[in-house]
Amino acid sequence: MSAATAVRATPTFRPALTRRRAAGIAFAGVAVAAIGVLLLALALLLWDILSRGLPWLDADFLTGVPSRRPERAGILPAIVGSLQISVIVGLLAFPTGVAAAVYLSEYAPAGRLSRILRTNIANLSGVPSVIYGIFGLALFVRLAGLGFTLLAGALTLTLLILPVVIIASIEALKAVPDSQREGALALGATRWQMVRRAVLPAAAPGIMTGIILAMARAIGETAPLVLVGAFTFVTFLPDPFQGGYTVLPIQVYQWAQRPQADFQAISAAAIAVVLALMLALNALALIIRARLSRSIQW
Amino acid sequence: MSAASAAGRPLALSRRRPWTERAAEALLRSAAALGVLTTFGIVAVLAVETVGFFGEVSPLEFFTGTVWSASIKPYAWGILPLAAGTLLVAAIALVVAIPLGLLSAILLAEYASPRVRGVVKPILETIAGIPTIVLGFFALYFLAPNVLQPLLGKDVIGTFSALSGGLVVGLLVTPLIASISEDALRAVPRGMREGAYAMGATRFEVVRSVVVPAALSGIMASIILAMSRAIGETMAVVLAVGTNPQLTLDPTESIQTMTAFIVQISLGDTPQGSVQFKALFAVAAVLFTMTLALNILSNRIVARFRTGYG
Amino acid sequence: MSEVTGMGDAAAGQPARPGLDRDERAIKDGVLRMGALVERQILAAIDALVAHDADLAVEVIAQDRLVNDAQREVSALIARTIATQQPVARDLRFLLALDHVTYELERIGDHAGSVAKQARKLAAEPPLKRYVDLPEMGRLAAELLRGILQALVAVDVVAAREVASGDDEIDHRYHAIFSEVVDLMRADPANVERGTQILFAAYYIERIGDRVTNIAEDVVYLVSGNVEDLNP
Amino acid sequence: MSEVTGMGDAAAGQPARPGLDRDERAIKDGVLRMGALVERQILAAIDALVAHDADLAVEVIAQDRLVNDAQREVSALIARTIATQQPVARDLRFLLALDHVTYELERIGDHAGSVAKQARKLAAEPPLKRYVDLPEMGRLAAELLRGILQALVAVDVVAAREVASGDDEIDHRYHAIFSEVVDLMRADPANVERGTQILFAAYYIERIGDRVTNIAEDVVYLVSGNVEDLNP
Amino acid sequence: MTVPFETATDPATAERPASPPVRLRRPVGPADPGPEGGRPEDATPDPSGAPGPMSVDAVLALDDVSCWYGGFRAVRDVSLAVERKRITALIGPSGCGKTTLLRTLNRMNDLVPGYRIDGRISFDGHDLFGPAVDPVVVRRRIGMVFQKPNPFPKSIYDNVAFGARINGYTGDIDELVERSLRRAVLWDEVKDKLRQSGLALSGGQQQRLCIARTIAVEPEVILMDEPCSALDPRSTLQIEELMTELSRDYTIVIVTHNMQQAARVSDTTIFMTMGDDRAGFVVERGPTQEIFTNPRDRLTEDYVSGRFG
Amino acid sequence: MTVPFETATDPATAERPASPPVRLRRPVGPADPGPEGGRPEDATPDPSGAPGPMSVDAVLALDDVSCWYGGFRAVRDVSLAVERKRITALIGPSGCGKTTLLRTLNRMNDLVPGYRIDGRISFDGHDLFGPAVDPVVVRRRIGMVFQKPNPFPKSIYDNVAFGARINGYTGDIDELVERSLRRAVLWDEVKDKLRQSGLALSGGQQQRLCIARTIAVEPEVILMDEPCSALDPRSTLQIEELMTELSRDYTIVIVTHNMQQAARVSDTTIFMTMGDDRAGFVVERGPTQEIFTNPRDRLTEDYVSGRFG
Ligand SMILES: Nc1ncnc2c1ncn2[C@@H]1O[C@H](COP(=O)(O)OP(=O)(O)OP(=O)(O)O)[C@@H](O)[C@H]1O
Ligand SMILES: Nc1ncnc2c1ncn2[C@@H]1O[C@H](COP(=O)(O)OP(=O)(O)OP(=O)(O)O)[C@@H](O)[C@H]1O
Ligand SMILES: [Mg+2]
Ligand SMILES: [Mg+2]
Ligand SMILES: O=P([O-])([O-])[O-]
Repeated sequence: MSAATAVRATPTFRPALTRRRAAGIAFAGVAVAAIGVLLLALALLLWDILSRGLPWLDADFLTGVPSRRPERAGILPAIVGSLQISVIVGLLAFPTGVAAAVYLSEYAPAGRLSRILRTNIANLSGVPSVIYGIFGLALFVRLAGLGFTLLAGALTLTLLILPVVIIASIEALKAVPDSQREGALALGATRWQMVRRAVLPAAAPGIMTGIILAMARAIGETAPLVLVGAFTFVTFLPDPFQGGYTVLPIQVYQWAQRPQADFQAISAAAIAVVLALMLALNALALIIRARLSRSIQW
Repeated sequence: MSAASAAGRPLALSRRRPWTERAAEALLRSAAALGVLTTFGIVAVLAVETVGFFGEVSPLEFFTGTVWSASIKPYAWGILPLAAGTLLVAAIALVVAIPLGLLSAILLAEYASPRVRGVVKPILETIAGIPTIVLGFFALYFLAPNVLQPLLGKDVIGTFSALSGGLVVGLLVTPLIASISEDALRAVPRGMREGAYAMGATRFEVVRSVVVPAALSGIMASIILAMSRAIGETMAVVLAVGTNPQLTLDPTESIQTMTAFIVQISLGDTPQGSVQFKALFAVAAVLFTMTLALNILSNRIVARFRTGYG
Repeated sequence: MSEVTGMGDAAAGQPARPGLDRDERAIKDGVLRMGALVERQILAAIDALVAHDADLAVEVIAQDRLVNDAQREVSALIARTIATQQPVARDLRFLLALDHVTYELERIGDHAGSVAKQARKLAAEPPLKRYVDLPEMGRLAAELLRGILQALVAVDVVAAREVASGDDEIDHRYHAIFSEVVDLMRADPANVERGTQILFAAYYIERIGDRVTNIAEDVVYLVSGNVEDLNP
Repeated sequence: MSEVTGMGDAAAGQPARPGLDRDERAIKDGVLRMGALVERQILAAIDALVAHDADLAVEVIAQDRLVNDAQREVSALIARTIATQQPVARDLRFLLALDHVTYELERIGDHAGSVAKQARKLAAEPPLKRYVDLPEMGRLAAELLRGILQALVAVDVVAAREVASGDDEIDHRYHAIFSEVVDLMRADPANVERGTQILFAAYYIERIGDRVTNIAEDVVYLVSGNVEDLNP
Repeated sequence: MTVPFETATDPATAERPASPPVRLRRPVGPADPGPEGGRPEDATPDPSGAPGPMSVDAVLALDDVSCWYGGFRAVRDVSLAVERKRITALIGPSGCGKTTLLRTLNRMNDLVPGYRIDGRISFDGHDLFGPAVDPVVVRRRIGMVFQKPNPFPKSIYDNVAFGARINGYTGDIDELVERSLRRAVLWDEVKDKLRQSGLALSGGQQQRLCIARTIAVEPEVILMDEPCSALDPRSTLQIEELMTELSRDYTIVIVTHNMQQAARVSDTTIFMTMGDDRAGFVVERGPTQEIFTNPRDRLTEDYVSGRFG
Repeated sequence: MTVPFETATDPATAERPASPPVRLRRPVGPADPGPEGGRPEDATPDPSGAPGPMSVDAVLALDDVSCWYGGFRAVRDVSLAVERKRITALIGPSGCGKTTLLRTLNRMNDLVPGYRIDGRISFDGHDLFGPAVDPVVVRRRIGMVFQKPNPFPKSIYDNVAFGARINGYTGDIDELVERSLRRAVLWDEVKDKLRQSGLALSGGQQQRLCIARTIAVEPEVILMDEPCSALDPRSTLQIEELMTELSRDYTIVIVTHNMQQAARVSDTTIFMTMGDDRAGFVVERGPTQEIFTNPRDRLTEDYVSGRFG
């Protein structure tokens, strides 16, 4: 320490605050610019879509059926198809997804098996959607013999979003502190009672949000449905079990590929409808999250 | 009850496990099994057809050939042009998305007031929710004609280009990076920031020297996930990049990605059992392998990041 | 702040601390019981002296053990309370003051025993003179003791000071006895032994008065945290 | 467990608690200083008695205030330490024992003062006889005091018991003086007053021995937590 | 008074006449369904330095219990008795296995993979780990209060009613809720807002709510793991008073780092520490007053004195 | 001597000769370091019941300080002095504004939106909230240790070097790291693993690392907000010893719920409580020994006695 004392007089702090502050301001400027670019891109996108599509967006368009003439074309079958698909997907994915999540996070004995199961789910969620399309094509359309039906499409999308639902639900279940589980068990609850009465209610907001966002995603999916046959020119309302159906994004795609400007415009109008649907679902999710989680502040 | 036990009656502590318990567990377990079945199904489907494909096309040609021609004879099955196209689009996307996403994340997590964050964050999440077909539309009918061509000249860049596809895919995955990174940044305990402030650090220093390093693994994971997502992205590129598989690194060229090829094939009435149909699966298998590898990597990183601090 | 406040008693306006309050009450009761015992000892010793009752004297001497036992018990209770309840400030002053009081009471008990020892020696002999001042001193001492203990548990500084001033009366009588007895001893060598014994007995009672003053000082300490000499 | 263990001293094998250790050391030092003061008072009082030195006697009487001050100071330090360090078990026993010791020392100081008061009265008179036993008793008492304080700070039970047994010697001499002086008083009424004064002086010194025994009991309590009567 | 839980045959555990006393290591005679009579090791002094066999009215009696997390022994050779309707405090340095031991007593640690115990624990004379014993039933009869207050994100009412509902309480739940809240000295503070979320209460109130919730299922024993460590001094004192109050009807075992708390609140204190193998063991068990004024063991003395070495 | 921390040009703050004593309510005059004669308000008793003006070597002097979160006044009319190279403890019931007051002293609460103060705080005679004062500089000279140990997720070495690096330390950083770790009595435990993550240490070690990190930038004052509440008794005692050790060179202000801790470790204790408007105020400031043996105010007496009412 004596050597240290010798040099002790010299060292000093030179905070150089002006320089440090300037660096900070520069960084903040760049960051604001970045977000500005993003917001600008979004604004341009919306402006472009709306300016093209809005003039075409009227009651006839919403209630009409596709036509070879843009001014007479409508998207009712696509809207109905999208809604049917998202409802079926929701109905199938919700119980299965939550059940799987509950098993994985509350029941599966901690160990290799459960780790493999979880990793597997995580990886499934990252598999590109076309691959699900291919799988759906092979499994539902061909092997199960469902053909190019809306049901086959819905089942394919269910598989697609199931990992998303499971992961969201697991996250929601994980967010419930262990102390809640122990609290229930310490009162003499069985495991199922604990899950049913303590864990699931506490995780409900997160699970609900996850499901709704997954349904929104299902509405926007295009590629897998291309593979399982939703590309028919559909002028009737789809029956889930009979062939021939379309959905909004597919309709968008179909029109967007036409060289005529008018078709591009009604494509934009259809996009506006899809976006509106998605925004509505997103808003619903936000509201549920805010509502339900207000009472739960660990 | 212990009075009872003292009198010699059976143990009051014992009870049979109710059947509801066992039934519930069995149901839940079968739901969880579905995930595994899906994976096996995918792998099986891809494997079977891919093996069939390699019965007709040599793997050597598939993996090293530099020409891909699936619909125009002479057929050529070299996947490199598709793979290169895919990677080119992904690279462009990341070049855009990493800075935009990270800066947005930092701005939202560290600088924005709760009110600003409350407004901006849902907007960014909206971008993430935009159907990809819409972004393809945007690339094809706005970005290319109204931005890129005026900027670079019509002779340099056409309607279809890797660049316009890459840019919208970048726009698509930016919220992914922003969102996961922001979560990672915000997961850094407040105490850590205050610790740095208390030593006389400026806000920028707190962010740069403490918060970002602490969240680094989460940030890395988000980037890898974004990359995987960009590689697997389909509809945006189907519309934006064209149908011209070629081995090039020039972003202004029209190209084709693996996903775009898959969609293209499935749109035409390709008979089951044809080489084209099997090629679909072979390409899908490559795509699946690439994204799987990236996902596993990302999950590894996330898992490590979880155990960091309490 | 009022100088009159009960201690160890939630009713007295202080917020309760049940565990500590319970212990403080037990200690207070212990001190009071001990005080009563000592008071009886003083009176009995005086009785034995005046009545030349050797048996009573022997009993008082034997009973001193009870006083010692009581002292140990209360003192141990105080130590336990300090160890387990970790009192501070007023509570701690209360306990430490009461601890001191038990020592004083034990000393007073000793003095009563010492009086009894003289009484036992004197019992067989004829009285030197009629005892007037001595029993009076004893009664006075017992009274002061009772008074000071009341002041203590009521934490009443005013009363404590008043009781302490009663010590002057004892001192006064002590000096009277002293010169009277010395005169008697000078007058007749046969008186010397008995006179010495009476002198000592009186001295012990006088000491009891001093002890009472000390307890009064404890009361003052308890309330104010200050130590004050009431017997300057 | 060894009976010989230093207290308030990290070196003694107990893990340190610096704050408390520091306070305990200060208290121990305070007690030792107070003990030394009291020892000087005893010796000075005896000197004044033997040398018929009224001035010295007056000085001893005046100095008793210093003893009282020291007692208050150490006692307050103990209270502060209990309040701020919240000691338990051995540490608490140590502090409570030392608190008691300060009271005992204060009493011994009182006794020394009382001896000095008798010395002041006797100074003007011719000596009743040559003092042999009395100064010897005083020296012995001072020695016992020094010894017991050493045993105390070393927490040495064996030494404490040994010192306590020295009290018998004091008692023995006290009884010798007592009968001798009573005889002198019987022999000549002129001796009565001086005799009484010498008797009281001897009595006070005898009491010092008792107090030392009490301190020895504190040492036993300190080590074992048990109260034992060493002066049965 | 019959308000039986379906799973329990005896209605009012708290009020029943004292059951036959269980003597540590000396089970009550042959008529009793308990274990066999005096075993040879009864005579040998306990190697852990813990108090030898003693005869108390023990609700829980541990006999040579060791606790293992896989291959790691966290607690070794603990033998002790937990006295009925008394507060027993478990103190000791961090990591000495207090929590482990506590969570063994209501079989909460069954949930930890790889956890197991050696030795025998008897609860009211029955083997707590017997093959036919359902841990769910055990946990109803031996309740637990945790370090961090953990009310459910439900209304105050539902928090208290939770246990009654899952255990099929057939009585008047309103009445049970009120009674339990009163016992937990919380009724007056919440009686006007029973429908409010339990999470909206202050920390101390939350902890009392958790206690109310626990006593609503009428357990015999309440285990508490540092129940006040997340609370301020005032709430701490309230909980301590409540514990004293509850100990008239319940047996309480509390783990605490706060030695003053153990001193203030408990009747019996158990001091644990750990050896070089990091296995915790019991050093001394005794009346709290003795442990804090005159413990037998030097280790205990140093620890309670805050002399941690 | 001019040490305007607006620019903080003075290198070795800790070692410089004692700066002129600051007397509470008597701001140091421009020319002279000494106080001018008695002003009228010196005589009037302090309305908050806090000790009136006193003349001590005060590093920090608060004059009629109130703290506001938006429209809510969390602390009202606090006037007090923090003595140089002493340990000052702030105690009081939950929510009385201890943390608020503490975080005001190094302008940490500037980070809270809507926070502001009334009154004047002077630090070494300078107005802490003066317009030219940069809070970043203030925080280097008034360090802070938090309730939950918060080492950076960096190596032990980098944790300690952090402050030196950002503040442009010109000396040998290795030497500074060693010196700081030694002062924090952590060196021996970590000297072989300086490159390991600071998060790999135990709670108590982490807290000492945070202290080392704080003293590495050579502050004059160290603020601590319940630095031991997350630690076990043993680590707590280590930190307390360390504080005593550090108080030879640093001024320490500690907020604690643990009254025994305040009693054990501090020289001066400040007792705060809050009124019906929930605004905290200072009841009494005095030598710790007096506060715990014979406080002047009945409120203080009840509080330190654990009689919370
Ligand atoms: N789930 C677990 N798996 C493996 N080891 C564990 C587990 N829980 C605790 N341990 C180990 O068991 C030992 C005892 O832990 P326990 O939590 O019972 O100690 P404790 O006395 O309660 O400590 P503290 O006072 O810090 O709460 C420790 O060494 C700990 O590391
Ligand atoms: N960021 C904030 N915004 C608004 N009010 C606040 C904020 N922080 C604290 N308060 C309020 O200020 C008052 C004082 O809080 P503070 O945290 O200073 O109290 P404390 O004495 O430190 O309490 P504790 O002992 O519980 O830590 C409380 O009423 C609290 O609700
Ligand atoms: Mg524990
Ligand atoms: Mg606080
Ligand atoms: O020792 P005394 O009681 O006589 O003072």
